[in-house]
Amino acid sequence: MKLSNALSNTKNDILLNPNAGTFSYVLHRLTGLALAGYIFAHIIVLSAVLSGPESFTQRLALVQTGIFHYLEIGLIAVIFIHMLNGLRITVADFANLTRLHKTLLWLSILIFCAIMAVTFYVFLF
Amino acid sequence: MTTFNVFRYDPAIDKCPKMETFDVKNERGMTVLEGLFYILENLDPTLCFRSSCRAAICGSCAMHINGQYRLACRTQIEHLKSDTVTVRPIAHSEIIKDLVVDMTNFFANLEKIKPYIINEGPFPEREFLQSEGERKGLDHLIDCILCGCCYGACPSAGTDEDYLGPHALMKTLRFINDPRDKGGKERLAFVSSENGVFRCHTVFNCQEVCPKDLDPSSAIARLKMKAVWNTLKNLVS
Amino acid sequence: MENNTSTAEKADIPQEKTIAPTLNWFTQRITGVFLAGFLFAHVVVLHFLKNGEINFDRVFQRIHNSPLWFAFYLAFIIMGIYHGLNGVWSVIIDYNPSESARKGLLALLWFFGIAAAIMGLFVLNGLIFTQINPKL
Amino acid sequence: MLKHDVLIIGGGLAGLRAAIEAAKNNVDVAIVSKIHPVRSHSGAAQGGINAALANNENSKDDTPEKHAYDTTKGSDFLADQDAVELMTSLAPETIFETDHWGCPYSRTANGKIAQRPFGGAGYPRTCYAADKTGLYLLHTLWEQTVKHHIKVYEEWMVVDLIVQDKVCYGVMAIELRTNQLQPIAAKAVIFATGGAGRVYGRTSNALTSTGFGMALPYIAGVPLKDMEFIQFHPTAIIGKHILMTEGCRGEGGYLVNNKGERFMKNYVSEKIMELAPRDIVARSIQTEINEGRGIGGQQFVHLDIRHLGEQKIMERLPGIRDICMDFLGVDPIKEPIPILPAQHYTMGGVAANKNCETEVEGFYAAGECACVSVHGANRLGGNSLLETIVFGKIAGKYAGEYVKGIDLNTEHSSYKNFTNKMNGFMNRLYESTGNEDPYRIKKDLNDCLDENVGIFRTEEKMKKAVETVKQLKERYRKIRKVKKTSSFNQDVVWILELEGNLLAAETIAAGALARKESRGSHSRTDYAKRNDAEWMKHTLAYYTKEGPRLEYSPVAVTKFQPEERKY
Repeated sequence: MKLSNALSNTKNDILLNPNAGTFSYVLHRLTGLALAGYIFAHIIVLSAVLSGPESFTQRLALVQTGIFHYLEIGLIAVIFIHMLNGLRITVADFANLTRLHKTLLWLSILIFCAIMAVTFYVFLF
Repeated sequence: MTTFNVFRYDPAIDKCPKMETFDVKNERGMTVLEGLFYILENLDPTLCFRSSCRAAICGSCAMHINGQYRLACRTQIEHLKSDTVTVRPIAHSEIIKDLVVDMTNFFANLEKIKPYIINEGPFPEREFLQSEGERKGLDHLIDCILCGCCYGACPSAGTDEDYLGPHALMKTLRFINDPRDKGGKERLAFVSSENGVFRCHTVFNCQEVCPKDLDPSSAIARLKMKAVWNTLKNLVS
Repeated sequence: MENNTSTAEKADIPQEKTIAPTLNWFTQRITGVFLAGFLFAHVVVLHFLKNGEINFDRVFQRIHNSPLWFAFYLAFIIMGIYHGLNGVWSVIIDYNPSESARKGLLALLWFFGIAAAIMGLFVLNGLIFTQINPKL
Repeated sequence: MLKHDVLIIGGGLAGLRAAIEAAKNNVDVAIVSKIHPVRSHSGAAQGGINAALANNENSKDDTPEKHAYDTTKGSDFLADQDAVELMTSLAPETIFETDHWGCPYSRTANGKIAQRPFGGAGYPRTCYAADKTGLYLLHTLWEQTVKHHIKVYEEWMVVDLIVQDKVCYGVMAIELRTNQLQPIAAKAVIFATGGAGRVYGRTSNALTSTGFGMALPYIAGVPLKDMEFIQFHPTAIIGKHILMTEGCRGEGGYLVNNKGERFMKNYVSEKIMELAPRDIVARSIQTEINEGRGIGGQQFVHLDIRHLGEQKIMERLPGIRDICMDFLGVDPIKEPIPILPAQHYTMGGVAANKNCETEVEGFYAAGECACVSVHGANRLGGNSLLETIVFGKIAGKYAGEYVKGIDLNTEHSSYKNFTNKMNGFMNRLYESTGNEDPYRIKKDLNDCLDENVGIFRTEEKMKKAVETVKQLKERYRKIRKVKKTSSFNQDVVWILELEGNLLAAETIAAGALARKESRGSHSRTDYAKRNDAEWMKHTLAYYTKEGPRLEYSPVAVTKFQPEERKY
């Protein structure tokens, strides 16, 4: 199958199957790719330590102020979306709880909301 | 009156598909399939769709109806709770005409898993004796009518036509679970390959759309675990 | 026309070919579960418990002299990079690239993975064994 | 030119079984089917398949001979007893074979194939796999054809049978995908195209069971036998006419009228009740309705299986429950099912002997489209699946052997003649100047047969039916123009099949009108008694342009002398 066809199929599949499984699948993919990219960014940021503690502290100060401070909330959201969904499908596969996948999804959403509440509290107040 | 938005495409004439609108006189209890026949018989005899048993057992009339893959014969218009019925063909297969798609690949994938009992005998003089427990292991796995809803809804099937698909994987478990079948190892190896169970990303769309309310997701999950233990065992020994 | 042939034909897929997909999937799940634990601890420790600016001292004080934290981050780096790139690989093969594209992409992932791992180890090393901070 | 040794038309149970058997002879076998084999209507069969396996505690002394007796009695002694005996004696081994191929039959406590009681049978003899026996059998046989790499022409529609001087040379077929018409040459052709249920409007049959497969040999000179015997299944859900298996009653379900009374006790003995043969139960239900004891404005009666309990229903009748929930919104665990009789089976069909051979050399027929005459005037539940696999096997065997001594000459004049003839026919369709709507004709035909050749028949109504069908045939000649398309022209398919509908209907109506007695499913109010002296004979309908020419042939009687049919 040509890549363009495959990509357009993916797009159509998302549009034609508007259900919980599709949304969590798409989110899982997107957050996964974002996090894979973030690992590299993170290592590059931290690599400032190689030029000494001062430059490390400076670099970290830079990425913790202004817009970056708020982006970090987003980062935590992305991490937990990927993590909770990953745990959910692992549990479904390993324990054969496929019939409960929606219940598990609601459970994940609940945990996610709790974590985000804490995050907002910590970051904004 | 119900408005039908029907996907129309004749590859020989049309450059690209279009949606065509028909007004269908809706009687109580009318199904989407009957609606399509109403169009064929009264409004446009060139409309194409497959149908046979009209009792949700042959699997001919699977299509995408109002946001989900369903069997047209089993879907009553009033249950859709909408003034419009939008009908599209099953995805991931080449469109032959209108709602009729080429299911060659769907069946080719099924044939790849050797969908028959692998057992060259000797056979007992009468039937095989099978305990109730052994027979229970086949429950639901054998009920698949091969309509193609799950295949159309599966995003993995959309990106790679070599992915076996939920239908073929569920059939595999049916044979692995059958004590009459002697091909268990071979089957497990086959579904552990790149195009097999591990291409499944646990999206649950197959379970969501199955018109017979089967659970291919569960079959795939069970196959995954079997495949993992089998591989680990082979690596250790 | 083939009739009454033995169907106990040899397996179409040799055993070796099944190992990579199976292990890729399995290790992805296992590392995923571990990473979930690590990341949770990491986020809680760095952001939730003691909020405020993260600087060298704070990180250094925690990791220096603690073999446990060292092991924690060592595993974190390796598993994180593996999990991330393995995930990217599974997205790539979903789109069924040609044999040559597949080889190239795989090499690229290995290259980035190893580079990132080395870099990560240097950073970890830097965070622990940089010259002793005079303030301590 | 495409050519094969044995060409099988129809991918249902009989066709698949014939293909598997013919392939054993090391000959080139192919199946032509207008739908994919797993879409065949055999898959809709629910209840089970009869064989004297004696697996049930209550059937310890069951034998194929007793099975043959029940079948013959059920047929109201019109069945050919030699064929019946052949079928019942081959039944056990044929079923064991499907078990070896993996058919997932339900099991008894000691691991054998489970059997349930069915109408008209002296013992619990019907082997079942929940209530989807047909589906599982169909998939099992299809799997075998995959295993044997049998070629399937999928979505090819056979539009004519090439017969010249009483020898069959193959078929003309349209590949629906490309709309191409071409001959397929074959040394032997087996028709396994199923029934003609869609002649009626109120039918449990698939939309594809149009009788076209009976009409083609009929035009080619093979007579249709016993077409007037149409089985009405007692229990089909109202509105959609989808079948509720006889297994519902086999498992212990009740039939109840508006007084809440199990009315079957008024028609048969207390011992049999709901498990009388289908013709009797269907007539009883119709009588209840006619005499004002129906429910819901005298439209239906109730099939009540609530007392079986949820566990038994979910285990043995899950498909029934699904159908009720999907199509009626009724949960049979909690509510009774509204049912009425609907056309279900054509006992008649292409006249074939017990080797499935016909009057045309090299042409065989098996399954519902054939009339080997094992069902006579009324088929017992569970015997149709048995007929398909037993006579499918026999047809495959004899056809496979027959082709060994035959040379296939693809230069034979018949191919050219028939191609020209069929092309001419198609062009007339594409260039027609008429204005008759084919779907209107179909509707009128359905209404006519529902009304006039139903469960209870009278001289007057059947005369009307014969007349109406004649008029409809006239109208069919003036059909509107068909739009030519490059692929999958469904309109053409329906229009061609309408001709099959009409021809099947004319043999049904004519045969029924001529038969002045009541026998099995053919029940006349003006001749209410069976008349063995004059009418214990098969009807043979030969095609003529004006309408069917009826002849009669004797019934083969071996062990069982006709007696009064009492249950």
